[in-house]
Amino acid sequence: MNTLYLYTIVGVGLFTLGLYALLIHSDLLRKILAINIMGSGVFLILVALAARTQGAVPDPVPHAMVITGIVVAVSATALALALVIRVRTKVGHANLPEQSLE
Amino acid sequence: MLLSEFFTVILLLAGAFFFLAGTVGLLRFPDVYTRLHALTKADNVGLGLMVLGLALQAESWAMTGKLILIWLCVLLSSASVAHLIANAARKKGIEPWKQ
Amino acid sequence: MEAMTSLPLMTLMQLLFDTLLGFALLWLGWRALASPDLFQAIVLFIAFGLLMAIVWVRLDAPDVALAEAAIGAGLTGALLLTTLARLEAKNRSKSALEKKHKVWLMTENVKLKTASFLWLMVILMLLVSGLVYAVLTLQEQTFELQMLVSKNLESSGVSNPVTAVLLNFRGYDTLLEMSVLLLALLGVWSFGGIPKPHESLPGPVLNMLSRLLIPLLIIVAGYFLWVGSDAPGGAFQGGSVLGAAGVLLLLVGWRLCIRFVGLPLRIILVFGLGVFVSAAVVLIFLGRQFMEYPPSVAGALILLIEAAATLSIGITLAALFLVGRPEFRRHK
Amino acid sequence: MEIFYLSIAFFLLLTLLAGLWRVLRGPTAADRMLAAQLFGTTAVACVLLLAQAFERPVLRDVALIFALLAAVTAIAFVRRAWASGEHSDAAK
Repeated sequence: MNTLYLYTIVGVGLFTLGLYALLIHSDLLRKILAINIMGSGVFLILVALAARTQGAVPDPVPHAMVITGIVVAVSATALALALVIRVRTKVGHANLPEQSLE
Repeated sequence: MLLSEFFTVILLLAGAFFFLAGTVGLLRFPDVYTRLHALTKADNVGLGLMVLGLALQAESWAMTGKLILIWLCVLLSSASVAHLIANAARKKGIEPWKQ
Repeated sequence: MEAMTSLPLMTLMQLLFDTLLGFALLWLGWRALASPDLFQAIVLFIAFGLLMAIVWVRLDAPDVALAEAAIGAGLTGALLLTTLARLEAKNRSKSALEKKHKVWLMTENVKLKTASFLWLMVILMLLVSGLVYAVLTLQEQTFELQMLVSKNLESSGVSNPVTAVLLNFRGYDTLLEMSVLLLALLGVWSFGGIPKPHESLPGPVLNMLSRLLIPLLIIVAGYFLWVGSDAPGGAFQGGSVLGAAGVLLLLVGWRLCIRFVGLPLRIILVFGLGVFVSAAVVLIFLGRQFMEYPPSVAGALILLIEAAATLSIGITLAALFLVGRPEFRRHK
Repeated sequence: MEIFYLSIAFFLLLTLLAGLWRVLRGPTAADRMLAAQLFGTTAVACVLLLAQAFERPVLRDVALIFALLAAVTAIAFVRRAWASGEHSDAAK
């Protein structure tokens, strides 16, 4: 047992935190932040698990996956932000409509 | 303990002190201009001392060069950004703090 | 790293450092998502990105740290701040306080609200416990994949295992990833023009700063491209740094000359993908598998592909930042 | 010596976290932004110390990127976020 598991658990925590915020907020920009934080959680789990080699060099395959993941995340974020601006020009605000549960 | 290690310890401690001073200034000073002053002075000198301390332990001249380059980059951007933020704040009409 | 240092004090210090960093990450993530002010949330998110890069350093993943540092420190922050400015410029009348912190589950019925909140909590708790159980009971590292990588590293043409995986062993990932970048750009462009932000001329300080920084950034991008074959670095890191240079240029107010906006820009955008695919296809005609590089020329091929990819990734990222298709004169 | 480097890095992380208070308090957007600027410099120092503590000189490249890109976010702030119109919590 070493501190790598600590980072894995932090990764799980970040993922859940992001998921919670993604569900609960109606503001679209905040939803994008939430998705990014979820993604960071997943990357953290992957890299922390890749480092579980006793003293040796970490496994390069998850590292490579995370690097592509980071670049894909930033391009998806850019697309989502452009979409938010578009929504704002069309609808006048960047929130989801208020939901009535009744 | 080697002499160079001794100097490294001294320089790193001094650098850490400047970082602490910068943070205290950031937290305690009354307005954006004074905070800028505290922060840019402190983190530039602090980082400079740290870079010097680490450069004493560097394994080659190229590494020393890279460390100095990093410091110069931070100096350049930090000084310019301080100016830009202060300028923007002044244009926004934020009054400097007066006793 | 843990195993190398047998000193208990060192282990203790590492544990302290990691615990602080882990809690800081969770706290920052929480505050960034919960803070009432959007600008504050974005600044916290930028700080979150900084700490993530430190975590990658701690986990001995320098390649990931480089990519995260370039994208987290340069691109994401600039993207978010610019978008926020655009959103706020649209309706200035509505104050921030009015629209502050609206959440879903807005209903007058308190009972219903509590009930749905409790349900959500229960589901999330189940999710957390399931995930924690899953990651903690994972069998100890099987070394198969890693063995495969290190065994075949010599034939890959590069000595940095991450670059070998990205460009050779799992080249499909990189190929598709670059297509995703292009698709994202196409998506952004398909939204049509977006009103340009009001821009003043850069003052002398900003002018000087950009004149010094941009050439340095381009040199550093080239440096990462070059060292990528046997040290941390490579197309993604170089491309991200190049993208940041582009973003800086755009922020200072520079725009692409109208003559180059049409076809030349598009050729550069698809250049990386094009070189990648044509190299793979040419190899088929030479009697090899798709993307199977012959070991003798693999190093040179990878460098060629990476150089093209760096250019394309950098320009695509900068174009994504611009939002909206750069205008060019249509021929009547 | 490694322990010393790591302790200093730990200390810097603590000052960084203390600086977060300014981000939460504001009051102006500029205050928040310059706190983020300080984090950038602190992260540079932190990464350099970690590189030294774990004897991985390649990690210095991460610090180099931080140093080069520290300005980009702040310039985006000055040129865009604060350039046009009133920000929600500007000018108190």
